[in-house]
This record gives sequence, structure tokens and C-alpha cells, in this order.
Amino acid sequence: MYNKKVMDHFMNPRNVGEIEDADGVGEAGNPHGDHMKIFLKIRDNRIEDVKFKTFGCAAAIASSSMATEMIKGKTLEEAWNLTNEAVAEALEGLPSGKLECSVVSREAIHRAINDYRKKQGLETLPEQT
Amino acid sequence: MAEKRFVYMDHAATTFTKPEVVEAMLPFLKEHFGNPSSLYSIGREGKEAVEAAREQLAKALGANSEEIYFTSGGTESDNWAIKGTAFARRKRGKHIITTPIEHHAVLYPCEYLETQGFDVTYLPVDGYGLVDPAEVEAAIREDTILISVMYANNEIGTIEPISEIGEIAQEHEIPFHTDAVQVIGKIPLDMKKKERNVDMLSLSAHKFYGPKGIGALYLREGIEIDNCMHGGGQERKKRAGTENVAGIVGLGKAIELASAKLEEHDRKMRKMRDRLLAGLLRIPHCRLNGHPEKRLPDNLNLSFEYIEGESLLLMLDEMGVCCSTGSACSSGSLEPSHVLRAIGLPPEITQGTLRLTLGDENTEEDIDYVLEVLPEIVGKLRAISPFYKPENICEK
Amino acid sequence: MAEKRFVYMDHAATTFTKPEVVEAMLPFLKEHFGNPSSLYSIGREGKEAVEAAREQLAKALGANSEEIYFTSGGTESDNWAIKGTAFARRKRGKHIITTPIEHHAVLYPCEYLETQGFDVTYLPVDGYGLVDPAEVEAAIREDTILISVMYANNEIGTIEPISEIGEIAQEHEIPFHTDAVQVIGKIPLDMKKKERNVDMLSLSAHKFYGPKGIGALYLREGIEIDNCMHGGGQERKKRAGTENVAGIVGLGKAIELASAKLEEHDRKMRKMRDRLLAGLLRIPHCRLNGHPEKRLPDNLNLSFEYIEGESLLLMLDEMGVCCSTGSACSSGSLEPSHVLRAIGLPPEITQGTLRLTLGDENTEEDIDYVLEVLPEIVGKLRAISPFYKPENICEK
Ligand SMILES: Cc1ncc(COP(=O)(O)O)c(C=O)c1O
Ligand SMILES: Cc1ncc(COP(=O)(O)O)c(C=O)c1O
Ligand code: FES
Ligand code: FES
Repeated sequence: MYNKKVMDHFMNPRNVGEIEDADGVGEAGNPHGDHMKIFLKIRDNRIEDVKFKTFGCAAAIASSSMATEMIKGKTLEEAWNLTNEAVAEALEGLPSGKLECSVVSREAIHRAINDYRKKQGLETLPEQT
Repeated sequence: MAEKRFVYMDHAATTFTKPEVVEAMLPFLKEHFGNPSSLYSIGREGKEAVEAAREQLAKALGANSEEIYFTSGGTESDNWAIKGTAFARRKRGKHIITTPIEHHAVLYPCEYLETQGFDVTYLPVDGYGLVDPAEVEAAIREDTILISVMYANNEIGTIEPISEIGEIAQEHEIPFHTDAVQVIGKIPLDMKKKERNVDMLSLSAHKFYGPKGIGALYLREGIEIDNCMHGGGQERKKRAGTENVAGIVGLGKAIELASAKLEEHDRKMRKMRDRLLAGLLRIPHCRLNGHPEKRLPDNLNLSFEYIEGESLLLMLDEMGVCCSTGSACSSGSLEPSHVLRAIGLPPEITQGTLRLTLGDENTEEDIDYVLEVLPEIVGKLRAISPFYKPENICEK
Repeated sequence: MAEKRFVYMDHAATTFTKPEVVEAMLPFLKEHFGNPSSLYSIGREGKEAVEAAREQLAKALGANSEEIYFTSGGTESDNWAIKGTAFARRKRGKHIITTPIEHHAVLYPCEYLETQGFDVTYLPVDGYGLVDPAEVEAAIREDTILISVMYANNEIGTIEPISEIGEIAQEHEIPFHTDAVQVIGKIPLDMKKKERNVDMLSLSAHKFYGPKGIGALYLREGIEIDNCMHGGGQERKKRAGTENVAGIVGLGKAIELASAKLEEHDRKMRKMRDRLLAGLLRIPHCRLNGHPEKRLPDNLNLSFEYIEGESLLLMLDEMGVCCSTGSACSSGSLEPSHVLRAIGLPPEITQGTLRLTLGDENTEEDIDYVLEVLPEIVGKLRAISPFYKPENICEK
């Protein structure tokens, strides 16, 4: 069902954990109860470090892992623009019906960035749905 | 971690086919290929083999062989029993009584009947998934034409009070069907004694080490039922279609083998299961679903809080352990199990549910292995779960 | 008489399973026993095998694999197509058009539907069993919701004008089903071209050297149909029940083998059949039933006056020749064939009817043998028949 790459990110997820003094924290979930929490360490508008915790299926965990890999070191704008399609592509594809599971990561990233912006006194950006 | 080992613990989904069963089938795939309806010799061989299998099954059920009808599996048996009875008796009434924890092969035919003007009562079940016979009696109406309650649940393993329900059905002269797919080869049945009030009973060979795609419906003599498969005159004109001779022979051999070892099998399953359960219950925030005693000897259904079932299943698979998150038919779907919902398990706990079902080839070493890898995997998944609080971590 | 020889000439009843097919099936009876609905690796193997077989069948039919649904055989496919369409479209109308020469797996569902308030027109057929497309058009009503005409008749071998009938159905936007059970592996089909107006098509593996108990229904995308087997989510939620993986794999292999040799098979069958026919027609008072050209390449249906079919069949069996008196399903019954009645064959001639259907392993030596023993047996039976006048005896 899942390809090697997805299984690798699922079995050995990168960036798992929490950041105590995170600059931005975001959480997102879906009606099935899947849930992701993401922690960003930001310096000079760049994501210096990122950690996550996810409750969900293998696709959700692998997407979380891949998404955090993809935004690490990127600017906030780049991170904001990361699509779940790009995450799925980097994972070399998700089974049909499991594409949705990667949406949670994008939403969590958006919320973390907005959390950071709020703390900086900036206006929050509208989340796409 | 321990050295990887292949451990199949999903026997409720399907079993391997025993080598003796495959051996018995082969001649009917090869030289004895005749159509059992044919008059000439090689057709008669097929016919005789089908009748011998019918005898084997009848003997195991304490039934008459004229009460056995072969079908393409548990699903067809259930569909036939439910829809066939409903349509045959629709002039007498339109009310059916069943439970919310039936297999979809019973539930969906009932839902279909609802679209056809029938009225279905889904009995309440308690937290163990048990049906109260008094509730059955209370639900009976003037126009009740069928009661269907499964013998044992495929997810949580709970065994229902079939004799008591059968007696009530009998008193009210309402046909009583039970889906015994999970029970055959595990619990001895006797349609003349213990199950004398069961009028229809479904079974499927691939749950007791027979092949897939073959099953049977026990139909007590005199039961009024419409055909489901109309056509040729096979199965005494009740179930048309060229007989799956090899499959039927396989079913016959499988039931014969299972019946000869019922007690031994039961003892072996219980012993392994109880040790596995005791070991797994040491994991914190872990609970057993289904009735603690009134349950199938080979079934464990456990919920591990803070983790999600598919992840658990796939990590176990990576370690060589095959099991299931609910019924096999609904895995891959995002819907939470209707059985766990019916017993009132909260959705967040339902998600972390695992079904381990033991079988013939499992060994004590398999139990050791699962007791080693499962707690580690639970720990690993909890470590990445946003819901799990570190202070709760108490695995070694 | 000649030395006894085993000659199987009842391939329309069922075929032997090719050794390559049995080989392909075995792993799925043995090591690859997982439930295809399961998420773990050994379940996925079964799933992949099922999908590979679906591709094989789709390719042979020139169909999309999403249009293929596996069933327990031709009977289920026919029942599903007929009853499933009728119930799904009952709000639009209650009229069904079919023929009186369909297999019972179509006729009896139609009769059942008549008891459920549907109205069925049985088209007339000519002396060859041919349906006239103009009659189909004439029978269409405002409330016609289904047309079902078999591709080729299982008793007399006549091939119906399916393209023409399909075109008419298409013009009137009425779903068109055809029972192609006798055609698969004999006549090339292309659901995108030649058969583009066929919406549903039934087939059964054991008629083309696959196993018994497995078949398929081709369902063109967008066709409205009720499920027949309700339950688990298998077959994209259209046909519930744990997949008969070994059977499906066998069907896939069988269709692949058959498709690769369609033309060669056709040539070989025709050559043997034509010689057999020419030889048998030398027997006096013997006639060929069904269309002389528009017929299956392997089918002969002959009536021998003054004798009775069962006796003929059993004497042939004693000589090692297996064949049939009508459709296998109705042998053993005393009823004269509904097909022979429909084409207007007088009852006394119907009685002496024999169906010889050739297949893959038949040889020219088999033809020689039948040409030797059959006339002798006919002579022997006529000699004891009170209806037969000695002056007519002209066998050597
Ligand atoms: C309780 C129960 N009923 C019915 C079925 C359906 O049987 P089958 O898949 O063989 O059609 C199953 C198994 O899937 C089952 O566990
Ligand atoms: C034309 C036709 N339709 C349907 C069937 C039924 O197929 P099965 O017996 O495999 O269910 C047969 C064969 O028996 C047949 O010849
Ligand atoms: S996240 Fe819910 S199924 Fe994948
Ligand atoms: S005499 Fe036996 S069937 Fe007619």
C-alpha cells in the first residue's frame, strides 16, 4: 500500500519531539481524530529548527516527517507555500484516499507561522482551506 | 529488538488452508473435473464428493445433510438468510430484529431491506457487546418475521446467548438466524440439541482452515425462504450454479479436521491467549474489549490509548506480526468500527484498537515475540503522539 | 466395436482445469493465504494477485479493469445483472425483455421478478433459435428497463445478433445485458468496439478451462445496479465477500491462455466439429439443431429420431464418451429442454437429442472413435424401439 519512502519516514520519522521555547507552535486535526502539533524555532525569518508530534495513520506520520524536513532551513514564506501535493510528491506518492492525511501538516505549519506572527505583533495570514 | 519473526495473528480475517485440505481439493481441480449435474461417470464423481462433504459438515453440526446448502461464503449465506426470509415472509410482516454489532454481511442486507419497506430493530448491546434475551423478547412485534443475532462477534469475540434467544424466537414462532462464521471449528454445535432453536446458520470455510469462496447455509427443514441464486437445479433447487466442487471438498475436509480436534484446539488457544493478554495488560492505558469470559478462545481485542491503529498495525507488520485493527473488511476505510461504537467505546480510544486472533500454527514462541515487540511499538508511537503526556511513560 | 477410449465431449457443461491454471492457483491456496482486505504484507499479495487477474480479464474483453467484478460464477453474474438492474430501476419502469432460450440463470430470475411485480416479454425465436433485432425493437415499451439476450446458446450453439440488438438498446437508452458464458475463450470480444453497446456481460471460468465457482460480471461504467451481495467493501463496494483469491487467479490465468490461442482454437474446433457433423449426419433420421453457420465452433446438437436421450447418453458413457442431452443443469430432470421447445422441435424428436461440445484436449482420434461408436449405439437403441420401423434401418 505504501511505498518504501513513505514506510521509511513512517518507521523512522525525522524531527520528532517538542521544542520547549518554540517561537511558533501550531496544531491541526481532522474529523477522524488525526492530530499534529508542530514547534518552530525561527531566526531571521528562517526556520532554524522544527519538531513535531503526530497522532494518525502511517500517511499522516510520514507526511509530518517529510513536511518538517522540507521546511527546515527555509524562509517563512517558503514554508507557508509548501503544499501537501509537494509533500506527497517528495514521498513519491501516497495511496489514493490517503492524500488528505497530509493536509494536517500544512495546516499545522500555517498555524505555527501565524502563532509566531502573532507573537511578533504581525497580522496573521489567511489560511487556505 | 528481537530477531524478526513471521507471526500470523489474524485468523479471524482468514486462515491458511491446511495442507490436507489442499490435497483433498486437488483431484477435483485436476482429473475429477466433471460437472456434478452430469449423468455420466466423471460427473457422478463430483456429485459424490459434494455429497460426502455435505455429510461431513452435517455430522459436525449435528444436522441432517438435507439441511446443508453450499454457498460462495459467509456473505452469501448471510445475504440469503436475511433477504431470502424477508422476501418469502413479507406478506406476514415486515419487521426484523437484529443487533448493531453484526457483520456487514448481515447489517447491509438489513439496511437494503429498509429501502424495500422493511422495518429493522437494532437491539441495544451492553459494554461487552452482549445482547440481553429479554430485550429480544421486548422487541418482538406482531409482524416480526425474522430474528438474526450473531453467534460470536468477529471483532471483540463476545459470544451471544444463542440458546436463550433461540428459545424466545421458537416460542413466538419466528425464524431465527445466526451468523456462526467465527464459531465453526472453535465451539461444538449441535443443531439437534444445543442449537435446536436455530433455524438458519451461516458459515464460511476460510475461517476454519478451508479455502476462500465457499461456505454454507444451514436451513432447518421446513423453513420458508426465497432463493437468492436462481437458475439450474443444484443444491436441491435452492442454490443454483455449477458447484465449486474443489471448494466444497475442501470445506468438508476442513470441518472434519477441525471437529476431530475441537477440545484440544480450545485448550491450546486459551492457554496462549491468556498468557498474551496478561502480558499485554501490563502496558499502561491498555484495555480489553469484549466480554472477559464469554468470548472466543482465540480472540483478543485491545485498545491502546493515545495511538492510532493503522500505524500500530503497520509497525507490527514491519516486525513480521500480522493482525488487524477491526474487521478486515473495513480496514483501509477511515470509519471507526461500528462494533466498538456500539459498545460505547469513545472514538479516541477506538482509534488505537488492535485485534489479535490466534490459530492453529501459533506457538508459545509467537506469544513471546509479540510480548516483546508490541510494547516497544506502543512506546514508540506514544513517544510521537501529541496526546501522550511524558509522565505517563512507564514502559521499561 | 472399437477399443474403449475416454472421450470427453461435454465442454459446454464444464471443462477440465488446465494444469497451468492449477499451478497458478496453488500458491494462493498455500503460502499466500492472506485476506486481500488486510493491510499487512501477506494480505497485499492477495490483493495484487486479484488486481492482476482483473487486468488479464479486462485486457481479454477490451474493457477497463474498473468495469470487472468477480462473482461466484455465471449464475451469480446473471442473477446480479437481472435482479440488480430491475430493482435499481424499478421506479422508471417494470418491463424487461429477454428470450425464451436463455439459461435458467437468466430465466428464473426473470420469473422471480414477475412474482415481484415486473413484467417480462419473452421474444420469439426462429427455428434456429435466432432472435430478430426487429422484434426486440418492436417489444420496447415506455417502461422497458432492461434487455437481456444471451450471446450464444448453451444447448444449440446459436450465436445471437448481439451488436444489432445492442445498437437498438443503446438508441432507446435501455441497459443491455448478455450472458456470454458460452462465448468466452471462443469468440474475441471488444467492449470498446464490437461490443460497445453491451452494458453488462456474464462469464464463468469453468467454461474456459478455469476453476468452478468463480466468474465475473462486466459492468460498463455508469450502469445503475443494486448490489446483490451486501456486506464488506470488496470489489469496490459492489460485491461483498472475502475474495476467492485462488479462484480469481485461476480465472485470470485461464482467460490469458485462452486469449492467446483464440484463432488457433477456433480453427481446430471447426475442423473437428465439421468432420464429426458430416459423419453423424449419415445416420438416417438425424438432424442438426441450431443455426448451421451462426453457431459456436465447438457445439453440435443433434436429434436422433426414435430414441431417448438418457439411454443414448448412458450407453455412450459405457463406451467412455461423455456428452449431454441438453444443458447439464437440467439433465436428471424429465422435462424436455425449454430451448428445443422454443425452436419448435416436436417433443418426440426432442427426446432423442444429444449435445456434443468439443474442447481443447479433443483429437481427431476422438472424432474417429465417436464416429464409430455413436452410430452403433443409435442402431442398437433403435432396434429396441417400438417406434422404429425396420425398413428404415440403413446403418451398415
Ligand atoms: C461474522 C462474520 N460474518 C460474515 C463474514 C463474511 O464471510 P465471507 O467473507 O467469507 O463472505 C465474516 C468474515 O469476513 C465474519 O467474520
Ligand atoms: C449460458 C450459460 N449461462 C449461465 C451458466 C451458469 O454458469 P455457472 O454454472 O458457472 O453458474 C451456464 C452454465 O452452466 C451457461 O451455459
Ligand atoms: S490521517 Fe486519518 S487516515 Fe490518514
Ligand atoms: S421411463 Fe424413465 S424417465 Fe421416462
